[in-house]
Amino acid sequence: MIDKRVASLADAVAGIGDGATVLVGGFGNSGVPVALVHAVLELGVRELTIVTNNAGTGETDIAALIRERRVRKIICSYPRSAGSVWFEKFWRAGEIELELVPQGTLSERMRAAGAGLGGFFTPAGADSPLAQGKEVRVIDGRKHVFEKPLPADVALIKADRADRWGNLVYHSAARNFGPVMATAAALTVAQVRTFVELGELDPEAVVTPGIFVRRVVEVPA
Amino acid sequence: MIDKRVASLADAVAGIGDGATVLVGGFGNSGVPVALVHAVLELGVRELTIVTNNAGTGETDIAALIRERRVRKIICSYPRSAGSVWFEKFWRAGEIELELVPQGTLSERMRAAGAGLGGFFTPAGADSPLAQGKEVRVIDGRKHVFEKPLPADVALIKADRADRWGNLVYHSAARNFGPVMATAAALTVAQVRTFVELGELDPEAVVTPGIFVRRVVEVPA
Amino acid sequence: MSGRRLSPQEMARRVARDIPDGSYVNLGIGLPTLVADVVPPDREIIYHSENGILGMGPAPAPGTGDPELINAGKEQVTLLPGGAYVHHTDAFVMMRGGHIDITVLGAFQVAATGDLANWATDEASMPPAVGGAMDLAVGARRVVVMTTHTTRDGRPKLLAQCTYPLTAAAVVDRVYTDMAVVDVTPDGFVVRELVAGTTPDDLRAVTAAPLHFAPDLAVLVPA
Amino acid sequence: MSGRRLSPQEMARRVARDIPDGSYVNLGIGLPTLVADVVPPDREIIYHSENGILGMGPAPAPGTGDPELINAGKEQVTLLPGGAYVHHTDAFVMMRGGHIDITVLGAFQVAATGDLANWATDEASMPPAVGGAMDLAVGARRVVVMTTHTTRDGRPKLLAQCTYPLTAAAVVDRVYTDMAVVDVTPDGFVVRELVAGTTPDDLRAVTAAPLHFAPDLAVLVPA
Repeated sequence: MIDKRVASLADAVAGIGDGATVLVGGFGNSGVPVALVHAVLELGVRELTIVTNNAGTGETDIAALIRERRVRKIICSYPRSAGSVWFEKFWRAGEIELELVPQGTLSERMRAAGAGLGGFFTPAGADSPLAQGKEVRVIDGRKHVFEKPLPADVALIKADRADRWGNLVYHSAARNFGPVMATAAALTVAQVRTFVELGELDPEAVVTPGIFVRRVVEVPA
Repeated sequence: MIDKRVASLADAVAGIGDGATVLVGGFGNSGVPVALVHAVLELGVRELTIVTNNAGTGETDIAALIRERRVRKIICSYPRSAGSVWFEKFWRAGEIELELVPQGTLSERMRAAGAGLGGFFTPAGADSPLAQGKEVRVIDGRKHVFEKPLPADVALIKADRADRWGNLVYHSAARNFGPVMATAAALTVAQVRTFVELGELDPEAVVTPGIFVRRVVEVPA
Repeated sequence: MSGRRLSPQEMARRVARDIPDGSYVNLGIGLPTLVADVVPPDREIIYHSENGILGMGPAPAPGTGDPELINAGKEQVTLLPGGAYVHHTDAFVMMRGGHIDITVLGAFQVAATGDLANWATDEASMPPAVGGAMDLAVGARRVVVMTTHTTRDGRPKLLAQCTYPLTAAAVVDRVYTDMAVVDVTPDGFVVRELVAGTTPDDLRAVTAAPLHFAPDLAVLVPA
Repeated sequence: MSGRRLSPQEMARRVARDIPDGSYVNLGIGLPTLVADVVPPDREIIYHSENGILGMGPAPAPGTGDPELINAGKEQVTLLPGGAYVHHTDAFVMMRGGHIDITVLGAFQVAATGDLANWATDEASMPPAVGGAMDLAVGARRVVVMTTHTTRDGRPKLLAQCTYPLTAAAVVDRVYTDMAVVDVTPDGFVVRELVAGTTPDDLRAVTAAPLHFAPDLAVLVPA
């Protein structure tokens, strides 16, 4: 029998190791799997590469990981937010590496990894310094830059409901990076507001099919 | 006010011209927009390039278009089915061009067109004769073939319900190529079983947002 | 001495006037978000947000908001009837794939060639941040910029060539400033409208690129 | 004189034995579809269909079917509780992206290198057709082939090199035939099981590639 539900946050993040590449869902404060990120903090792993849209604000979740010196590198589109003080401090000190990626390219690179593609050409950023060192090709008269897949060891995402097969539905704009990150990691873990029985989710409305999810843990809102 | 509903099948296909590239949804007999294809037949346009998974069976829809010599070229993954007699007859006679594309590459090429990408590398078919004449590149130790976007003038798809903004939901496995085709064409037309009021579709469960749809026409099942 | 500058709301109203009924629109963060509040009520506009919202509505009434329903600027918004949630990758399919009719972006610099610089300055003390700007700039059918004509310290933002790192080359169709409406054409900048009281020479004095003036140059009356 | 050949159902039962509980499985059209009916009932297997079904169930009871709910072979199927519909592109993300644990495919030819030919013969009178075979062959974590050991007219299907156009190179992990279970290894074909009554020489006589026999070669007893 398939049962992807785990009983604790510790079980949810078990096995994540030093040096892992970890995708973390969320856009601003919407859809961030805060409890999972804190469980990774508890786990004590180091030298992480974090892939996420923003670089954390205040003292919680990604900002806490950075503050506690667990993050070697961050791959993101928009690290500069009000309150992203820990990232900025370490970045200025040269103690955290930043790979800046246009937001659409960030999600598309994760999609390519999840979809088994070897890379793609996008016009986004082709005229910018972010294309430096990358292959640039004119296709149909327009400059495109070649971007590689971005696979990961782990994805930590937040959804609304899950069943024991790991099927997920989300809540409003908290959906954001969850569906694509789920496809791109070897180990996808979702924190959800509530578990439901198998068959309760409308098969026409499942957003992330369980095939992309390894573990689900309940974290009531 | 936005209202994408049209009153007749003739209105739904108005403006499609000779030589158009037309995406036609469906897999086998599931999800085929039969009424729209017949409306295109009525329209009398010629020299069409049809992009679809199968090459039509029996005497209806795509088979009828082929029989009436409206199709110059077909781009598909699986033209050989029980009953695909018209396609086979014209193909043997050299009167219809066939571009054979692996099924995943077919949908991915349409996605690339809809997503504004310049093309992608896929391992599918890289070792096969279908890669002949295409760029083959070893990425991470594996052969990949470069595939280009497949944009179209028109997409004809079948959905279950639509509102006046053109939001669509589908019915079971009839969903198949509809969502990706909707993104890849300049003019996307959906035949739906029924219209619903704006706001009746669950915003968490809309499969094709109206931004990808230009016209919807009601064709009760 | 030129005429007075438009207020942000006046600029927003001018931009809104050009957005046709039925458009799919993405508003950049900052000044452009003001446009949503001033579109004439007889027009039905569908707003897109890069984080996965199509059919975005105004800010919620106090105390009624959904904290996870936010726009690209991380402010709470609502969803209109007919709206839909999509995931990030699909939101960017819309942006990069030519499905957004109009995007209104802010800018640090716009060149007479249509080059846009709106993501990084030459200030090295702040980490760079790009967000969705590059995808929008290359992908929207029409890219318009809404910006003050000069920086806070009076330097021109409309230039012969951008000096800041580019967001994208040759993408801007029109610039709405607090002094003028300026089209980007194959011949460079063509001024279509000047704010009442501002002369062509006034505008030239704060623009670092050649300016052409449309034969039917109109007066931009603040509304 | 070799032992009798397995029936299709017996082959299917042998394949099914190796599918672990909890697997995501795609069954190719033809022979492989038989596997779904013979998986031991204590295992929960999630079947994927390329046309956008995850959690596919058996054929519907007569008269209860949904005509648009079909599998890759265009036969009516059902959806299990917990199943979900996805669109075609997402169905192929699952296939090509390494998310399917096991795919069971038919074959015209399999080479000792793991090359697979299962989409085109050298017959020029029929139009070529490929479907999802190439995506599955490169994308599933484990690719196994289920096929008769020889063609209808007795020619070997297991070869040193394929003569038909390839579906994909070096992808097949194991071949289940009506005579044997054969692994593809860096050393070529290694026979793991032989049907009762069939000798190594019997198998060599109908195989056009060198065969190694596992030290623990087992007897395949039809079940």
